Amino acid sequence: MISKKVNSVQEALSGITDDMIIMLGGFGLCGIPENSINHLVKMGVKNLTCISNNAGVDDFGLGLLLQKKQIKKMISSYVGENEEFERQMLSGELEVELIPQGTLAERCKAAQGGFPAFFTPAGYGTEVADGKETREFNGKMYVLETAFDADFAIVKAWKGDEAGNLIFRGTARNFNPCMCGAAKITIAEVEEMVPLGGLDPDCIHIPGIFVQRIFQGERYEKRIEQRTVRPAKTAL
Amino acid sequence: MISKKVNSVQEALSGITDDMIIMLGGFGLCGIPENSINHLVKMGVKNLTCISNNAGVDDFGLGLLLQKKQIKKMISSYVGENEEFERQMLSGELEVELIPQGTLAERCKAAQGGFPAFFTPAGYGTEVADGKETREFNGKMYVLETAFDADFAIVKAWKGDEAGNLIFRGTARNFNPCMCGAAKITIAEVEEMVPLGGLDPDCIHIPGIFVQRIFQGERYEKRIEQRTVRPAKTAL
Amino acid sequence: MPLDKIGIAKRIAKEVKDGYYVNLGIGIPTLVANYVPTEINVEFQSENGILGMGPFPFEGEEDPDIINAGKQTITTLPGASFFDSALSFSMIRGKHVDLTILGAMEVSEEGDIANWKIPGKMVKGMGGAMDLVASAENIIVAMMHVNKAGESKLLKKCSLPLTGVKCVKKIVTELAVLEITPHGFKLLERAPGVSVEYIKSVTEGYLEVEGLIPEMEID
Amino acid sequence: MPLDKIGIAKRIAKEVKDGYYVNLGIGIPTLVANYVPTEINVEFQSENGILGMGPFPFEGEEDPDIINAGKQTITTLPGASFFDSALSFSMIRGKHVDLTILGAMEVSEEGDIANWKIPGKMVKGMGGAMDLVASAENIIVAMMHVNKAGESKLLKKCSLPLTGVKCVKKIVTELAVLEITPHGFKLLERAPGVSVEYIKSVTEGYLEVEGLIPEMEID
Repeated sequence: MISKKVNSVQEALSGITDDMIIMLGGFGLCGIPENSINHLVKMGVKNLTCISNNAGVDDFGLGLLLQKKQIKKMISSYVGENEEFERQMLSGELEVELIPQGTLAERCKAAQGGFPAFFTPAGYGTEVADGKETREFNGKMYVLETAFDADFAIVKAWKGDEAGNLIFRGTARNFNPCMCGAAKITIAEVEEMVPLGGLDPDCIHIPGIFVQRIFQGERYEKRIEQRTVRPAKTAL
Repeated sequence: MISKKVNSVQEALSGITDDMIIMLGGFGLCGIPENSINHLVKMGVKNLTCISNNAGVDDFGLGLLLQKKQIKKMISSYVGENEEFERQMLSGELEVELIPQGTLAERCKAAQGGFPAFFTPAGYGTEVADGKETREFNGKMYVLETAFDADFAIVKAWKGDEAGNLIFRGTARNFNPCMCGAAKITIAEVEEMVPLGGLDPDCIHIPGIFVQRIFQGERYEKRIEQRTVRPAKTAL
Repeated sequence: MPLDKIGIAKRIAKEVKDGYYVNLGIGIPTLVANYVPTEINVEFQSENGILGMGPFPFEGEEDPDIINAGKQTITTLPGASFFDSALSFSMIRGKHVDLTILGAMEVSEEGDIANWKIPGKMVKGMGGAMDLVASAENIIVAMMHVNKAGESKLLKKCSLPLTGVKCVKKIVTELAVLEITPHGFKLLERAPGVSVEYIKSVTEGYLEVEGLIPEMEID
Repeated sequence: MPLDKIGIAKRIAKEVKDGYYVNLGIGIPTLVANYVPTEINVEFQSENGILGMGPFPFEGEEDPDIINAGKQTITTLPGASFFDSALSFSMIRGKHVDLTILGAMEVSEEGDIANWKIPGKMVKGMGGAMDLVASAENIIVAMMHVNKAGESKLLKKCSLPLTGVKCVKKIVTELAVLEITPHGFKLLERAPGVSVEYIKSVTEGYLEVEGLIPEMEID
């Protein structure tokens, strides 16, 4: 077994420097690598290009990096719910590239799987297709999209082992598995490190081969963006 | 919940007729839809085009359909270990299209996911690329491959529920998940139907949306092709 | 009388057929789930990675790891499954989702839709909308017939940047149910008490009116 | 004396470095697993969908659902995982597998490889070989230096249909260890007692010999 375990977020994130392209898992605030993001703030690395479906909120997630102006460019599908983001974007301080969500996921998968490019229907006839090759297959039009090329992928899983095997929980899965192995180095932070053999080989979502470093996050806030509930059940 | 459960292999395979294109899961004899193959023999449908990584052995798996000359064309990556296959191929009775294994898997995934085509490095510079578009990306050459277009996909899973959710076991997983939803109709045979809610939503390999019909196979032989063992452990 | 948002949701709920997998956009579409008759078997997919979505959780049972694409806490029903974003969009792109219901800023008589960007304003992004409209065979748009300035949002051509081309099948507004045909918007139903003439007056694109147009039945 | 198959496997085992993920082809490559020193941490991937392969099962413990790409019954080690064929080839195509060891019928001095088809004979298929050779950055070929007729299999150009182009990095035969360089085959080591002259005589492609060529160390 090849051990990927590192003992701290410091060690996990070593090698990340200014101007790099970083993929980060998560959908909204769900399944984001909280501990790594907090540490990127501490490291103070600048001019980052972040590939992430969303950009966090003002005081959580990628919003923390935005506040410190560490991000040069965001590549996302949806960036609402963030005032500082809006300010930086409108003032031109922040570059933003918006990509259809399915295309974002697949450009990660393409990088993970060694496909340089694929045709997708998403965005045909819209400004997303501007400057891209389009082609008809069986009477329908498609756009050629290419694999991402990132330096680091930082993902968050529920459980992991030292072989780098990962299991995700609920919709905190989202983009995380797609980003594993989609960058030169993949860092996974997990809520719980389990002993080797503690994960059922049939239930592993991401085999360790896609992960270079794994560590247990110190603390998870797991903030909820939209708390929607029904009235509590009452005893009969 | 939308129920996909049918009560017999007859009902499950209804609608399969001569000249159709059928995908079948399995690697060697591991994870093949045994009950469905046996029933295809009984149905006597002819001139089938079968997309399957392998072609079974003489007296098991797809070899049974070959014996009855029900297959017009095989699309596979490896077809050894089958004398009747060899005879039909050399005599010209059987058409054979050989495809790199990873390309075979991905042409299924492309069909499943609505991608008409993708670039892959496999086969560049070989006869597999003859007549296909090739293109350079970042200094390396790739071949354009297209999604399959099949009438039925028949897969074999370990456990399933009436919503069509599937879980596979060990390396019997192989091509099965890739073929789910990759044809107009997907039929899943399972070793065990479990009650709704009996599968952990985090551990489902294939969500029911990719499956149109599911049934519990009557009997599984699960023949081993190469029985390789170490001497038995002996008591101390 | 024009419908309110709940009225629109109720009318769209009638389009949901037994056995459908349905993806609901944010806003009015989300409300549709509440009005699908219980005898109709339907499963809701949310593109962030869940199939078999249930209602909101009981207070105190919210799970931050279980949300929908609107980032709302939700629950799962028996038979539900979780999956990653790539497989989620394979469901969508691969036409495994039977019905997509989403909002729009503008729709053209050819079925083009614009719902993600207003030039000069803060753009939040298209999210999954471009994948959904480029793939779904059955797209129903829930929208207001006119904007706040009283101008038609059912146009000959969209003025805003497009989300997708020639993809919308049906539109339900506070005034009418319309279908996109090769000729343009075909009026199918009108809101109770709303005249065909009025609908015509607030529809900039070509409006096809054939015979008597029935009132919508809601409830 | 030329090596036997086990000798070739033992020599190739020395190429396996700590931390490698390795894919082994059928035949001699499969034997390599037996000779990797235990202090070297390595995981074996088989393209039918397993990472972390262990030895053959004890008699009576064979599981028909757990096989390798050679269709042999195998076991798993702690930390193993199963996955589908698409993800398996994403590992291969995406260069996550560090070392691929496979057999060949012919290799050219440019690193082309032919190992799947002999025209006029029954063709069994390329299996995963074309994906492996098109992707892997580190490909070692285990092969016999000459065919049964005594003809060289290390050629200027392959005569058989190709499996992949310019991909082979290293070759271990019963006679020699060779590297593919821009100039051709570079002789690195020779089998114990086998002369450089002899190797030259059975190598049709350009053979680069620089300085003294050491004998292979095995065991």
